[in-house]
Amino acid sequence: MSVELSASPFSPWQVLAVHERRVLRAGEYGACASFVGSMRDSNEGDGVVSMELEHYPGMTERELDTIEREAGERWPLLGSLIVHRVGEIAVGEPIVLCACWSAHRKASFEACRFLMEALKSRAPFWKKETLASGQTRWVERNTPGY
Amino acid sequence: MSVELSASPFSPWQVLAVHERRVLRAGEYGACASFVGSMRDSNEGDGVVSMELEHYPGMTERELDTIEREAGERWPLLGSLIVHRVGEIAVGEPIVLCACWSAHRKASFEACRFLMEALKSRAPFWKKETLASGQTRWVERNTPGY
Amino acid sequence: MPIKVRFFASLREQIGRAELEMPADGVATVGDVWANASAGAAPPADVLAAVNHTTAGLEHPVADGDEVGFFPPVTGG
Amino acid sequence: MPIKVRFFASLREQIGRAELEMPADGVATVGDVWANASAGAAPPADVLAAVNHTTAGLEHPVADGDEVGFFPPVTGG
Repeated sequence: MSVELSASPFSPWQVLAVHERRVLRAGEYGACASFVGSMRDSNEGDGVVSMELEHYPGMTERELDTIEREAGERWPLLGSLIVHRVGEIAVGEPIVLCACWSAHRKASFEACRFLMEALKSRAPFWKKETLASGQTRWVERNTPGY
Repeated sequence: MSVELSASPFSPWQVLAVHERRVLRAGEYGACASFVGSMRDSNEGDGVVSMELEHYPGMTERELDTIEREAGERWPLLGSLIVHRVGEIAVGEPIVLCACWSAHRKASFEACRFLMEALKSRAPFWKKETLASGQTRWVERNTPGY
Repeated sequence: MPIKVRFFASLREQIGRAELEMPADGVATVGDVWANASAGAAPPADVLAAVNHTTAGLEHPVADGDEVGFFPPVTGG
Repeated sequence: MPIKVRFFASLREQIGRAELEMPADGVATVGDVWANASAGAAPPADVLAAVNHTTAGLEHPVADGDEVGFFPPVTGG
């Protein structure tokens, strides 16, 4: 289990490769489901050039830890990982990475999706977009996950 | 859309990084769900030391193409990828990689899981395990996916 | 020790400050903290709160030294 | 052109050969191909078949030059 907030850009595929090699035991897990959320260049019909991701230091880490622990209680996971950007984010950059390892695919698929939905509904993060027009606005709601 | 059969080991995270950089447009996709299936060192209570993955040349590629096209018709995908090993596989090595990119997470999660379930139920692959005892056996059935 | 109050995101901008402190005297719940901090203005319908980094409703009790956070619906991920 | 018949995995091992060819005369369906290739033995209950790389049932018609594959349930991924 691992939760990380990153104030600078991260490479999700590299993080996954390193985490898997360092923390998981090859031959034990048969399944890894992962999700990467990245910053799009448009939202609700407007061009977006950058984003500020605000969080609640202390509470955010605590909530992510709780969400990850809940996933580990509900599914037989061999490992899991959450990385989330904070601060200023450029178009195309990864925002969030979730991954779950398990013996068989069902648990990893379901737990990975659970992590993302729980994170998006419960973890204290807030997005403020800077539009192509120069205007800024707070993102008011998430896209539905189901 | 991309389907590949690989007769030698592949690094899923590197494949994802390269494919994303070469084929996808950063800023267009906001979501990438992926799944990696790897070879475990035990199955149904027995130690397994290696596996032979047989396929039906021609038909396997065709079925994977069909499955990927179906996913693209059912969900608004910006890209997808299937890589599957064939031949002799060692413990810990990746067997299959599926990934789907989309604007929002729902489509990528659902399409990625669809690819895996369709592949496991329809694509002509057969696993023959070599056990720690030296005995070989054909895998008779898949673990349930739902 | 006073109660520490923090505001985040659009709520912070609306209120015009990120944090403040208030004495715990006469402040029994999260709702009291809000009323005290906002000079009696009603909280937004969708406001969320946390006491010591754990989500809490407006009826949740508060005590000396607690940290109370107020924020709008979350939009991460 | 004859019909090309291929067997895979455990079925190939049971039958003891990977492929064979048969004349199309008197062979109308996938089921006929099986009967012809197996000297009349009934197909396993869970056998799968494909005609020209597309999944097909035992009633599926076959013609000169077709490739017919027989195999057990798939177990990839």
